[in-house]
Amino acid sequence: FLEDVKGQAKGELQASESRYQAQRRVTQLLQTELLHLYSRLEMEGHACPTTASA
Amino acid sequence: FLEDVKGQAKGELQASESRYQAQRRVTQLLQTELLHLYSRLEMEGHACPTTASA
Amino acid sequence: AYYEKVGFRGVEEKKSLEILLKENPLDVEKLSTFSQRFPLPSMYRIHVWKVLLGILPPHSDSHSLVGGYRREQYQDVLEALEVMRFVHMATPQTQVYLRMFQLESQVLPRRSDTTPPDEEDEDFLSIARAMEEIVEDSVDCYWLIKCFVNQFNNKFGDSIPHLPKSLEHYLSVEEPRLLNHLKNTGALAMLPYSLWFRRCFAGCLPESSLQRVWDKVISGSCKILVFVAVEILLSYKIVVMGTSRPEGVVNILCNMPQENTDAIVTKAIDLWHKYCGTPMHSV
Repeated sequence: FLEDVKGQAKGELQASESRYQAQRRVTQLLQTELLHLYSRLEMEGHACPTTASA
Repeated sequence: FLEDVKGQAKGELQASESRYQAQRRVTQLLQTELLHLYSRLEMEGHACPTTASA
Repeated sequence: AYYEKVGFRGVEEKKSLEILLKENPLDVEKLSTFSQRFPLPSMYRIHVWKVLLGILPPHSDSHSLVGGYRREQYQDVLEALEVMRFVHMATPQTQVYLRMFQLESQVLPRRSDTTPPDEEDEDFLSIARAMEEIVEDSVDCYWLIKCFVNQFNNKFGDSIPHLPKSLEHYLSVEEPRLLNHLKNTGALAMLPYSLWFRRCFAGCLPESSLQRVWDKVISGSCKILVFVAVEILLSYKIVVMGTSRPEGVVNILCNMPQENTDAIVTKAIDLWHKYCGTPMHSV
């Protein structure tokens, strides 16, 4: 029975872990996209100074 | 003793869940920021057609 | 002889704490009682605080696993703030902690929002600056600030508004003349209550004295804050009695000299034990 409880606990922890990992991958993807957009915005900012200063 | 095992598992699971929740908050924030940037890019795209067509 | 007695007591206390810390799982209640009664030896302070604040679970076997989770959570939140340019290389560390705390509590303001930090943020920053002096490791430091602030607000949020009344009460027992002077000059209403009761003396007492007060707060008492305030007033009695302008009184109390604060805290703890009793069970 004890083994049973331990096994269940382990399963729950693993599930939590894998949810975390999935969420983490999403984060990384979003962060990459964000960095990409920032640099695009900056470039456009330089390429289009009239708009920026207007 | 059984309570002991359960208690330990609970402590670990709570810490793991807290890490997951933090990651979720991060994801939400990144999503909001991305949406904001997309709309900004779209607006700037319209405001600066010469750059876009060049 | 006095030194010997104190030294001996210190050794005994340290031994009994070491026995408590060897238990597995840790008995959090006993650890609370211990830190209510005795000062924590500095080599164990941070570890005990982490257990009392739930940063580490009672089971010592889980400490390395959970410690790893805590570290990752810290890094995840920090990384996101860096990517989003909420913080950069030059951001003061306490400001970084504030942003991390706000992100986790879902109250992070927009980056373009340039409103200055509100009173609550300033309280957080004061506590963070003090904790930074006490704790070296930045992961530990962030977690301790976060859990200290959260626990303080959750546990004592409802009691804090009543502490000034409580201060008035104990002052009326200990030194009615001083209380009358404070009342008559209008200084009573202007005392630095938020520095005392919201920042828990962060920025008021030097860290070496402060951490002995925080031992009591973290192990479950906010009443101790009242007695520290009483002892501060008592130790500046003569200057305060000689000042009739309330602003003058506030100025003295907000810019206390950083000496003798250890004695003030020791007296405050004695007074607190006198009025509220010494927690007796076990240890």
